[in-house]
Amino acid sequence: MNMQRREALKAGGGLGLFGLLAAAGLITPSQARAEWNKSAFDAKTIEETLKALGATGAQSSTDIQITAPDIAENGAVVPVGVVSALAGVEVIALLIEKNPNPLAASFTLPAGTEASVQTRVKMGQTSDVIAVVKVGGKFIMTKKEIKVTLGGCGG
Amino acid sequence: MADPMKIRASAKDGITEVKVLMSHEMETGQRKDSSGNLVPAHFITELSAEHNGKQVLAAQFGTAVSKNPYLAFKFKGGAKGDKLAVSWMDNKGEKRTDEVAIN
Amino acid sequence: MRARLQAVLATAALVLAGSALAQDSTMDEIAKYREMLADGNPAELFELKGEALWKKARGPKNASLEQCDMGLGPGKLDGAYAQLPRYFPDTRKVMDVESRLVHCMVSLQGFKEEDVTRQWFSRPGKESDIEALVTYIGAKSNGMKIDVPARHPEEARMAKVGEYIFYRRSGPQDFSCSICHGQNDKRIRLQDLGNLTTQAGAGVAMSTWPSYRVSQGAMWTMQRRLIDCMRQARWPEPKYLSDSVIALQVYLQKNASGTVMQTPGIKR
Amino acid sequence: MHKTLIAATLALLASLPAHAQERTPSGAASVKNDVSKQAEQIFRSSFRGDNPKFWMDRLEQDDAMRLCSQYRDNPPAKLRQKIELAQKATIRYPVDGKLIGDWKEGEKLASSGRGGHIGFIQPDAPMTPRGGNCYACHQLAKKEVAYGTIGPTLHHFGKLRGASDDIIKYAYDKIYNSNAFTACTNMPRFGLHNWLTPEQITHIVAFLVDPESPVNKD
Repeated sequence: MNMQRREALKAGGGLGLFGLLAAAGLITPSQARAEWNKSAFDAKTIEETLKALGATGAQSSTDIQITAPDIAENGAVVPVGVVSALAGVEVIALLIEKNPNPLAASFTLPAGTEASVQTRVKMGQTSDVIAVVKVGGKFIMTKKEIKVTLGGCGG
Repeated sequence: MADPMKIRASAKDGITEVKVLMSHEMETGQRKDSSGNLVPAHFITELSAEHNGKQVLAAQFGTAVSKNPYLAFKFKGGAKGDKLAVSWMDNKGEKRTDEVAIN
Repeated sequence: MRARLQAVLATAALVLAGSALAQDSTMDEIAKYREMLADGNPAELFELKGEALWKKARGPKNASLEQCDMGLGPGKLDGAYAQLPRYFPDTRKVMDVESRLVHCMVSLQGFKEEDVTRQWFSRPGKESDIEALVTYIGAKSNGMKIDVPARHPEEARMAKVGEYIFYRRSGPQDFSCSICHGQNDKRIRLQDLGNLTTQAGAGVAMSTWPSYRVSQGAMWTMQRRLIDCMRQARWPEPKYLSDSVIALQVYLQKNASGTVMQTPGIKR
Repeated sequence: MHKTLIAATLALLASLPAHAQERTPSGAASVKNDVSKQAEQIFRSSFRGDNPKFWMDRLEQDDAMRLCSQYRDNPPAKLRQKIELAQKATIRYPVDGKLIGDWKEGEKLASSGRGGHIGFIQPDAPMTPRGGNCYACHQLAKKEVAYGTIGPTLHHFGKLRGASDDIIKYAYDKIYNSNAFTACTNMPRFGLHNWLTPEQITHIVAFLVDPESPVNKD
C-alpha cells in the first residue's frame, strides 16, 4: 500500500482525486473538479470561510432547511442534513460556527442531483450550524442551533 | 489497504437514493495520544460518486466530518442494475473505490 | 384561604406540566438523533470486515474459522450468539462468545492466546479483529430470541455468581451494578438505564450488543461494555475473558431470555 | 481518609454484633453463604495479579457495603438504623466551620464526572480533579437538560427549602455521608471516601442553596 500510495502521490502530483481518477481513466477529464479548497477548510471564522467559498454577503433564506435534531446525544457524531426545494442548486456547504475550523464539508451537485444531502459531523460544543447554498450563481444561507450534551456516566 | 465501503443505492419513482458508509479514522490533528503527542491529521478530503460513469456528486470533507463517515444524497434517474460507484481520497493520498448495482 | 391554596396548586401544576413538556421535547429530540443515526450504522462496516476475517485462512495453521463451534456445531453460526454463554464439554467451561472465539482462534488457527487478545478492543488507528468478528457473529443472531436458560449446573452456578457480583458494592463511590441498573425507568444524564433484573430491562440491554458507540467511534463487545462499567465504578478492571465477566453475562442473558436480538446496535 | 474509614468500620462492628444470617434458617443460610463465598473468590480471582495495591483496595468492603450487598440495599429496619447511626458519626466539618462555599465552584463540581478512573484501558491522567457528577443522577440548574433521574430533582432546592442553618447542615451532611440518612441509598458517601474535600462539599451546598445559583434563579 505504501508503495502504491507513493506512486499515486507521485503520479497525482496535485491533481486531486478527480485528476487521479481521470488519469486512471475512471472518469472523463471534463468531470475533474477543483482541488480541495484548503483556504476554506483552514479558515477560522464564518466570515473568512464565506470569503474563501466566494460566498461573502450570502443572504439569509427560508428556502433552505437544515434537518437535524435540536439536541445531540454526543458531539462526536451529529447527523445533519441540508434540503432545498429550489431548482438548480450547485453547491451546498456545511459550517459549524464554534468549531476551530467552521467548514465541515461542501458538496457540488451536477444537474440532476437533488438539493438533499445528509452527513454526520463533529461538534466541540453547542453551536449554530450553517448551511450555505449556491443557486443560480448566488449564495444564500440558513442556520440552526444544535445543543451538544454530555452523557453517560460522565467519565 | 483501506477497508471497503458499504453502499446502498435504491431507485424509486425516478429518483435514486444513495447511502454510503466509509471506513476511515477522520483524525482531526488535534487529538493527543496516550503519551501526549499530537496525532497527525488523517482524513478523507475528496469524494466522488458516479452513476454509469457520470458524476452525480462531488464532495470535499474537512476534519469535522465524523469518524467512519456517512453520506446520503439523491439524484434523478438511475434504474435497477445500473452501476453506482463511490471513490474517496484522503490527505495522505490513500484512496478507495467501491461499486454496487442499484436496486 | 381556599382560593389561595387552589391558586398555589394550579401554579404548581403548571410548573410541573411546563417542566414535563420541556423534558418531553428534550427526549423527543434525543429520539430524533438516535433515529437519524440508526439509518446507516457504521457497525455494518465491521460486520463486513468480520465476515471476511471469519472466512479467511489465517494463523500458523492457515485455517479459517468456518469450522469453529460456537455451541450449535462446527460452522453453525445462525442463532449461536443468542444462546451464549453456555457450557462447552470440550473445554469443561462456561464460555461467552469472546472466550469461545479466542478458543477457536487458538485451536483451529494456531494463534497464541496472548497474541489474539492483545488487541481485544480497538484504539484510534488500531482496529481489533475480535470486535469485527464478534460483530459478524452477533449479526448472525439478529432477529432471534435470546435463549440462555442456564440449566446446566455449571451455567446455573455462573448465573448465581453473576447475580452476586451484580449486587456487590465497593469502591470510592459505593457502587454496584444494581445502583444504576436495579430500578425501572431511570436515566443517567440523558441515557436510559435498563432494570437489568427484569426481562424487559435486561432484554433491551442485551439484545442490542455488540454496538457501535458513537462517543468512542468503535464497536463495543459485551466484555468491553461490562469491563467499562467497572472502570466507571472506579474499580480496577477485571481481566478480559475472566470468569466474573462471563458470570455477569450468564446472569444478564438469563434475565433477558425471550427477547429478540436487534444487533448490531448503535449507541451514544 | 483511612482513619475515618477505619473509625466507621469499627463503629459498625461494635454496634452490629448480629446480622441476618443468624435469623434465617441455618441450612438455607449456609447454602447461600457457600455461593457467596465461591462468588467472592471467583470475583477476586478475575483481576490481574500485578495491579497496584491501591487499586485492589477499592474492592474491599466496609461493613456498610457488605451489609448493603448482602441485603440488596434493603436491610431490615433495625439494621438500617444501626447503619445510619454509625455513618452519622463519620461526618467531619471544615476547620473554619463554614458550610457554605462558592456556588460557581459547586456548579463545576456538579457538572464533572471525571477523575479517579484507574486501570489500563482508559485511566484518568494522574491528578485529574475529581468531580461530584451530580448531574448524572439529579436535575439541578434548569439550563442543563442532560440530567439523570436516579436521584430526585434538586431544581429550586434552596428556593423551596430556604437557606436556614438546618437546611445547610442537612445538605452538607447528606453529601458527606448519604448513608447517615438512608442506609444503602444509591448516593455515594462523598466525604467519607474523601472523594470530595469538606471545602468542595461546601461549594456544592452553595450551588444548592444560594439564591444567586442557577439552581434557584431560573
